[in-house]
Amino acid sequence: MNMPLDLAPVDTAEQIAAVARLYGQPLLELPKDLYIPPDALEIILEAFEGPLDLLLYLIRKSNLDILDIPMAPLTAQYLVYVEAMRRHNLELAADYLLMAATLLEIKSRMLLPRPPKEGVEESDPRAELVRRLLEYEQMKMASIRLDMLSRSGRDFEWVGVFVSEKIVVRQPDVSLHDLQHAWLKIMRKVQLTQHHRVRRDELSVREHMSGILRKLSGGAFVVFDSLFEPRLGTAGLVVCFLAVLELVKERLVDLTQNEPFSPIYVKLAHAA
Amino acid sequence: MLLESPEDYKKVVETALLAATGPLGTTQLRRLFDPDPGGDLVRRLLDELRQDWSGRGVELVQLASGWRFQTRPEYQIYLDRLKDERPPKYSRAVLETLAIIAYRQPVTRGDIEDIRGVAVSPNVIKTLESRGWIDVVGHRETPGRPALFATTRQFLDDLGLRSLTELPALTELERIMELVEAKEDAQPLAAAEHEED
Amino acid sequence: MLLESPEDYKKVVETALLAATGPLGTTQLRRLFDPDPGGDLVRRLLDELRQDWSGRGVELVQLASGWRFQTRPEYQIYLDRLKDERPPKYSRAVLETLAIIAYRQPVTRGDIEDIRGVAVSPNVIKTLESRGWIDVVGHRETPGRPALFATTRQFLDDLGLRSLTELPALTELERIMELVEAKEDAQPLAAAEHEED
Repeated sequence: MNMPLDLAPVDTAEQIAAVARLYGQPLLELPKDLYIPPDALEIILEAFEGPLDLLLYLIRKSNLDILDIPMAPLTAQYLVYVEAMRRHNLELAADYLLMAATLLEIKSRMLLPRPPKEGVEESDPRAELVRRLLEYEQMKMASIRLDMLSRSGRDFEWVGVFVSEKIVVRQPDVSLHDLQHAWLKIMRKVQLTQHHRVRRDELSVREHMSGILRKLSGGAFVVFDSLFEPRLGTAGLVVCFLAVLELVKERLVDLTQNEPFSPIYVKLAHAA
Repeated sequence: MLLESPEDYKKVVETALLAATGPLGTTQLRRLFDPDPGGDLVRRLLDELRQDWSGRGVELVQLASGWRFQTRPEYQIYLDRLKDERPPKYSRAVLETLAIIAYRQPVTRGDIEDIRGVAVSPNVIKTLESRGWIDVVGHRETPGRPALFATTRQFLDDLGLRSLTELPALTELERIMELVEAKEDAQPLAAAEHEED
Repeated sequence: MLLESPEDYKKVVETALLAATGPLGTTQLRRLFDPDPGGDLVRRLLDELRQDWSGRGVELVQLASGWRFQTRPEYQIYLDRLKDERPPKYSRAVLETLAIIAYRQPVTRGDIEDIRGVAVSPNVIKTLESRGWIDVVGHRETPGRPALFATTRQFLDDLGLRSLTELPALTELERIMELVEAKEDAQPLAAAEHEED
């Protein structure tokens, strides 16, 4: 694969070494007439981000004044690279060829001064190239600085503690008003068919019915007296008693008494 | 940055746990340091960290897979406010079922269906049970022994009531209702029959 | 949980910031509380929190889109030891494209190619898009209606910048270029491009 290249000297080897490494080693001095291994060329090509980058490299390494570029040597050097790439059938971006054409055009315009036109100031044919080179170099520098900024994932991490959301599920709020409203709706419907009268005292009885059922939920016999808590007061005790009667009437609880005056036991109806 | 004191090590462990995307085990935490400071030190630091964070909105907890910082449940109500969603709402079926159980308890599902005139979806009951607002207090001795539902202590607490007697009185409600009714009659009854939970 | 002292409020703000998946602005932080305690209190709490956390492995920083806790860079060498893979190193093509979008936005792919003098691979754009650093903000009304790219909030956040004006100043090349371009019609310069150093 290694074929000789009649490559003109590409300045000094260190400059190539600055961008090219071959088999892990810096590409060292290349005497004239020596070939550049194609692998190295490929590496050189990869090292540049495009024709502007290559041109900038050629200018900077030769300490050329970017505002007064000697077009002839620069163009020559550039063409050497491009020719070498082309000869090796490296996939050469059209951008490199376009730049070659541009350089040649600028060079020729400088060699062949055109007759100045009336009233029109002849601008330096290099101006546009210089502008592009400078703008590119500026962005290249900016990209290096951007890369130096602290960056999340590389230089620091975002803090994010686990949210224990699953422990507390957001529940709908229900207000008394909601409940009233729901009840109103029901009652309105119910009134069409039957006539329910639910009174405050009746409700209290039903609350006690639930409470007693809850106390009996174990299924065991409970002493009747223990269902009545003195703290309820007279009215409370009466309501509680009514609740027991209601439960008996609805056959939800069984009352048993083995003999007169012995303790009365209450248990859930048909509890095991 | 050089680590000189156990305090420095603790800061590294804390930082790693705060930035981690999942729980970190002690083996992983030991990998933070070179040389390995040993499991004892790491466990001691974790204990200290747990103490350091007590009384704050975030706590260090140990799970099967390791340690992680997590928010305390009490702070959830505040964190929820950052979400844009409106709080969830119970469907009409749920509210009406709840109202019937509250005012007519103890009632069976059949009772509720009789009153509402439509079948009660098991989901409606489940919603109220899992909220802790109703529970089964017994069974009616009729064929099938249907469960009797009643409201719970928590229902009263959550609604700020001391007893069921503090529920809005129905007599006056019914009077208001009759007034309201006249206006609202335009609303199709069919909507009410629809079981949405 | 009731909030009684400013200390309690601070714990809530701290918890929200620790748990947040992105930066939180003061407006959002005020929403944590009901009633709204006002922006002054929230800003004071943020200042206090920043102080409370100084000297630890995590710091509270103000970014383009709000406040966020992040680990201090000095701790990264430790945190990296827990990672299975290195964070991506971006190629020069990606970084240069990013710089051009950041400093010259909004730009089309053609604009980027003009500046870099080489075709921009779709992969380069995709890399930046999938990182969430750039997105399409519109289309230029020229043939083909090319997409206009700009950097995102997340780009600023990820780089710890509060605004594009905090991007590193461009080199003095700018001035040289102006001399060169003296006769040409100079393009208006964005605010970020004024020489700052």
